[in-house]
Amino acid sequence: MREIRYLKAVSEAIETEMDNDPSIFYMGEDVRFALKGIVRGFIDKFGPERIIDTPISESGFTGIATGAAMWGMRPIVEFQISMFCFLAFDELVNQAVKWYYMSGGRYKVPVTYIVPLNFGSIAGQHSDSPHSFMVQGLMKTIMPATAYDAKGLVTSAIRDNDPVIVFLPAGITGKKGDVPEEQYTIPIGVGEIKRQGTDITVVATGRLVLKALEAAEKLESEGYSIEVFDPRTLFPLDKPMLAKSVAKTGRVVIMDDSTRTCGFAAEVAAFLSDECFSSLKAPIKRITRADVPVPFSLTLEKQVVPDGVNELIEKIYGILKK
Amino acid sequence: MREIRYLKAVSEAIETEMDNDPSIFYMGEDVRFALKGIVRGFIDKFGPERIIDTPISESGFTGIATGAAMWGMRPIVEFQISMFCFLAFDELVNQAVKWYYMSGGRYKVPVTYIVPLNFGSIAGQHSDSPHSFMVQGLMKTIMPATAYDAKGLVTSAIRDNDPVIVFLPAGITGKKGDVPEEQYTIPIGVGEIKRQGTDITVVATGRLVLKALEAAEKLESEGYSIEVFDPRTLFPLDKPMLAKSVAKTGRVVIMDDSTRTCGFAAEVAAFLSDECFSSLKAPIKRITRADVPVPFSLTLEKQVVPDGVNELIEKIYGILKK
Amino acid sequence: MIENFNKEKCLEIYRQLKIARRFEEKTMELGGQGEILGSIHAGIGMEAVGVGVTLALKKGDIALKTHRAHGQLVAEGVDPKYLFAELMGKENGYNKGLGGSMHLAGLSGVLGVNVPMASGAALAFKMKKEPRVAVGQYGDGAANLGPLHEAMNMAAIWTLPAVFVCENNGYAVSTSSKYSTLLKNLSERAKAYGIPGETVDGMDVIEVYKAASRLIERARSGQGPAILECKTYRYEDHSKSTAAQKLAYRTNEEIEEWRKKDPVILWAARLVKENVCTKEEIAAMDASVEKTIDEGVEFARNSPLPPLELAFKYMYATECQGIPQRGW
Amino acid sequence: MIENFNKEKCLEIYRQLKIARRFEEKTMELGGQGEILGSIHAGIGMEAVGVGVTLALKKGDIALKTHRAHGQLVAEGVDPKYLFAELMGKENGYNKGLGGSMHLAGLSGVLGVNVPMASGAALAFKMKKEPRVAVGQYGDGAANLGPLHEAMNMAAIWTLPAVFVCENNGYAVSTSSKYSTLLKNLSERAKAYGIPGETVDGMDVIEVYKAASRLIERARSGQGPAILECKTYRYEDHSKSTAAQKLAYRTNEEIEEWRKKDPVILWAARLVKENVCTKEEIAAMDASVEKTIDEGVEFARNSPLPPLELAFKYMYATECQGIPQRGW
Ligand SMILES: Cc1ncc(C[n+]2csc(CCOP(=O)(O)OP(=O)(O)O)c2C)c(N)n1
Ligand SMILES: Cc1ncc(C[n+]2csc(CCOP(=O)(O)OP(=O)(O)O)c2C)c(N)n1
Ligand SMILES: [Mg+2]
Ligand SMILES: [Mg+2]
Repeated sequence: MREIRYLKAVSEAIETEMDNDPSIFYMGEDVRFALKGIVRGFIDKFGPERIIDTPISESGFTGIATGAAMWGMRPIVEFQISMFCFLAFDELVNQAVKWYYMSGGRYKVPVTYIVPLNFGSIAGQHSDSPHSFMVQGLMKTIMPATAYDAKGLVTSAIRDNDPVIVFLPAGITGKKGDVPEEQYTIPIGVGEIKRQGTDITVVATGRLVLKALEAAEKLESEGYSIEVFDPRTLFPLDKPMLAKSVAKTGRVVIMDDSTRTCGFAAEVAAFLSDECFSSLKAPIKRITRADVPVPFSLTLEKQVVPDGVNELIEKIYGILKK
Repeated sequence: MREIRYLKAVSEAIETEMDNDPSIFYMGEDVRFALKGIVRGFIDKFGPERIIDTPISESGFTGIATGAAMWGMRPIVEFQISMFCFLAFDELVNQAVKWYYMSGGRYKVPVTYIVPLNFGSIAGQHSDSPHSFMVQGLMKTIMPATAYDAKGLVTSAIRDNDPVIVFLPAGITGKKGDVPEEQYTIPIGVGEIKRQGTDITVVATGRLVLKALEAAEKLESEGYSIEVFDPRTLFPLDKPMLAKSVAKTGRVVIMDDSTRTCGFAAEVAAFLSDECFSSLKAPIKRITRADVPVPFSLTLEKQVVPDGVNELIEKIYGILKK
Repeated sequence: MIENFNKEKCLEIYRQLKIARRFEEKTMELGGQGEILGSIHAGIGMEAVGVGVTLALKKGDIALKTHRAHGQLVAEGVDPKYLFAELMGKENGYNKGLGGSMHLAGLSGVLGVNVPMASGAALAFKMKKEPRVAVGQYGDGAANLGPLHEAMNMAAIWTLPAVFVCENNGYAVSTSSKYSTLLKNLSERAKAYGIPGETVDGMDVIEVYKAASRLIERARSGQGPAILECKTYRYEDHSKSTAAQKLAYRTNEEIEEWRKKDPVILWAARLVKENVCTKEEIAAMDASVEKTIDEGVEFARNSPLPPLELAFKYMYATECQGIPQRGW
Repeated sequence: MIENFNKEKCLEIYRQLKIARRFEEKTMELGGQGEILGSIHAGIGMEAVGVGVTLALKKGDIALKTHRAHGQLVAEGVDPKYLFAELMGKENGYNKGLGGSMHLAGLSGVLGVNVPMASGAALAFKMKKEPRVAVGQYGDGAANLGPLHEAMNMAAIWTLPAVFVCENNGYAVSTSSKYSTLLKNLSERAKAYGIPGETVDGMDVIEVYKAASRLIERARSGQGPAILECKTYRYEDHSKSTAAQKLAYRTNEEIEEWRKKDPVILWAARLVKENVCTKEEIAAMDASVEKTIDEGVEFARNSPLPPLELAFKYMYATECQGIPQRGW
């Protein structure tokens, strides 16, 4: 199969959907020039009617997307920087997520939000990975870890009749992977065991999936068998698949790149400590960001944002070497 | 000791602090007329310079409070309805919480936010209890359950040099309790065992603390000994006190009135399933709101918002009757 | 003839004004009796705005309304029985009992957001090349919200077929609009976006209709959005729940002054005075309105409560395994 | 004498313009070499705005700046060495290495929020009866943000001692301000709040200074806020990271046109032409500026990296048990 970059896979998914459905348009800041690289060349093909530059008005254009969706369009909204979720927070979790319910099924809000994540010496207000806020806000949330998953999940997101937010993890959107030419879908809410193992289940999200696989590889030579579970969709979480894995291994480390307190990893741990309690043979460990903003200095950033490999190996030793 | 209502206790705490510190002012929508009952009569005493009506501009006035705090004032900001946290989300978790850190200690943001909670046939956008978003956002978060705690905690909140958000739970702010006349503080981050017991620890927040006590009372006659832990401060959580309780009981139900996924209860469960794992004798159970907006119809609302007593008794039977 | 309206149309306008009024009065009454729960914001006194806008709409146009627009919904043609059923939390309510007064039929509980929503609808109409216009209504208080400002600017630069109607009733809860803006007319905000802004007497249904028509047709013809400010007044207190507090933010004299301009009474008087119809015809219309209202209430009363599972049914339009989760 | 400035002051203005320019040029240079990490937004070409505002401030006044204001900070008197140290992520950086370019010295990474922040500072000054004024700066792109609109309205109704300076450099990243507003001058937005709005040539330090002084003193005297729009231009691309993409949103001719109005060069030329000082004196000032810059860089280079615990030190001003939590 052909290899393409993760970002290209996202782009392909969007382009094909836009080819097939004239009600889809793409809006955001500086999207004509494809500043974030996602819709490169789209302006020539789809024109400024469907590739819409917005003024710097995050809350307003998120609300406009909601309105357009309620009246028949299927907008895709790009946030230039992740923190803009905060500026549009009401429009996301209090409007878009709630309208179908509050209206008793009268209004649908089929909007897809694309949020590129970033960190690395850009500090406090530019390094957030706000996906756990969206999970708490009950918005369907996906975070693909590979180019293949990205194409299939973004396609599903666009076709979904609810608001779906897509987080593109920092650092891996340039990575290549096998991706079919034809359009395909990966269902929202279905995870994947990215690696089979018997000693411990590592739940990892986004870029940390690759780190978990790397750590697992290293540990294999030491005789440890690590299972890596990638939920792919953070909300809803694929609980059956996770439960099955933990029934087998009995041990869990959860690795997620957002704040620790009330983050995605907390929800996973809470689920397991209730519904999989009898399978558990060891404390559930979390590897997350520290509960501080991301500091600017790289030296300090490494104290706050997990690299993924070393921290995981250490945690696994802590559990398995007892 | 004298008995006063919960809301009066909040009011007293604020009034006394305002008496003693001219840098404190109170702002929000319709506060001159004390629409929410918190600052009744304050306008006569403090005048419109310190009791400031704002236009309907939640994000803007939250930002103004931040600026005023950075330059020496100690604003108290009242949100008329809880959902306004969403409109000011960036100003709260991305600005107010982060400035001290991002500036390397240069700017302090001593703002207190007062958020009255509500539900009961007011539905989707008026019934949220967004405290878990603030906990995830790393803002110091308090939710007093009694008039006594309210006065002491609100006083601490106002004196704290960081932003602190105070949630006033629905339904209990009219309840009376013993409250000293003199000003006193209850430290932020310190919980309280509201009832001693040996069989199970119930972690409950806000109005659900009273429900937990009610359930515990009922169950006592059946021979069950229930410990009720009220964290009082949701962030930071008093982990040592909680751990001690669970070390004794080995069983836990967590009861919190916000969304289930990634809510406060999830964090408590995640903490326990890691650091108190060896104490646990049973799955950790959560009682929370359902993961939907609050429906209007009262019949339906009861399916979504826990009453507290019945759900808890049922969960406790489930755990202890095994 | 008034403004090219024949007798039938004039009477129909009266019916709309009257039923809007009676619907809200009945709602308040039922609220007082505890038959309707939750908060209710009545627009009694402001009917000329909603009805004037409704008259100016063509088929396919939409108006996204404020929290005070129960009456306007009825004037637009929604059968009161479904609205009463909604307000009583019944299964066959307009929103299946899930929304209630503050989220009725797409009215948001968050002030100001229907301006972005209406702009979005207008964008949809424009993209689909449909000759439709979207109206977004908001109060003098909501006028100060940032998202509304952002959306108006976008509507302006994209020449969207939208009209923004400011229902300036002088107050946001207890806060006078004389306090919350330095402007005499909130339509002057239009200058910030380079679009037209007009202010009219919002107690006069014909004035509202004329200005709204003009601006709506302007928008339809591709000339972009505009702001229409209607000066109006609410007789009732802010809401059912605030009324009990008896906040003294305005005087009885002020209320009485405005009552003299009552849009329902004055329209009836005008029709009779200008010999468009007789007093008896007005009375007959009143009776007919009353019947519709009463039937609506009866329908709602007799409607079943929703089944408990409904609480979990309309969360997602595309279902996924495992959600929504229950709380216990 | 130019505008009542004696020779010394005129040369000082030159020093400010020049050091602002050189600081940012050096920052870009060090960024290119990887000695400064992260994104850098240079305001090269826009120095007259920052320096003009700085000149208009009195002791105790504050100016909350944009992401392009490294140079203005230096012009204001912050020693470049602490800023370089910050940008290199060092312990003795201005923000202890925790903020970096985009959150430097109180500049927010979120556009527009310094308008509420400045309004808040102005409110504090007013409440404390201090004769201080707060300036909030923002770009033509940031002008479209709602929170900014909300705050300007509040500053207006509360008559706050604030001045809002719009640095209109024609673009927000690749988006022309001709696209994002229908207005010719963004100062016209002042009409939405009932406050004065003015537009000046933002390439002319004296024009900026004069207008800013007038509006700042107006604000100080209790007459409330105003908007001052400065038409200006950035020579560099939006940021270090976007430059690589070479987005063709503007022409080289346009850049060259604006370069002809270069505020640093023109000021030097004017001083010489009007016999305020000699070319040699300009050259001597250049050398002195260069020395300060070089020393600043050296200082930063020789500064230690922060201790690892610093990452957890400045989270809360009032400490509480158990926070901040580490991530693993
Ligand atoms: C964003 C937001 N802020 C505050 C409220 C609470 N609230 C509901 S109605 C109202 C007053 C609104 O005033 P206005 O916009 O003038 O409309 P009116 O009620 O006068 O019709 C307020 C403050 C809200 N619903 N949404
Ligand atoms: C609220 C917000 N939206 C978007 C951005 C990303 N961003 C940073 S600078 C910039 C352009 C800002 O344009 P303008 O306000 O004109 O200032 P300029 O960069 O031209 O000085 C954008 C879009 C941001 N930092 N904050
Ligand atoms: Mg009003
Ligand atoms: Mg600009």
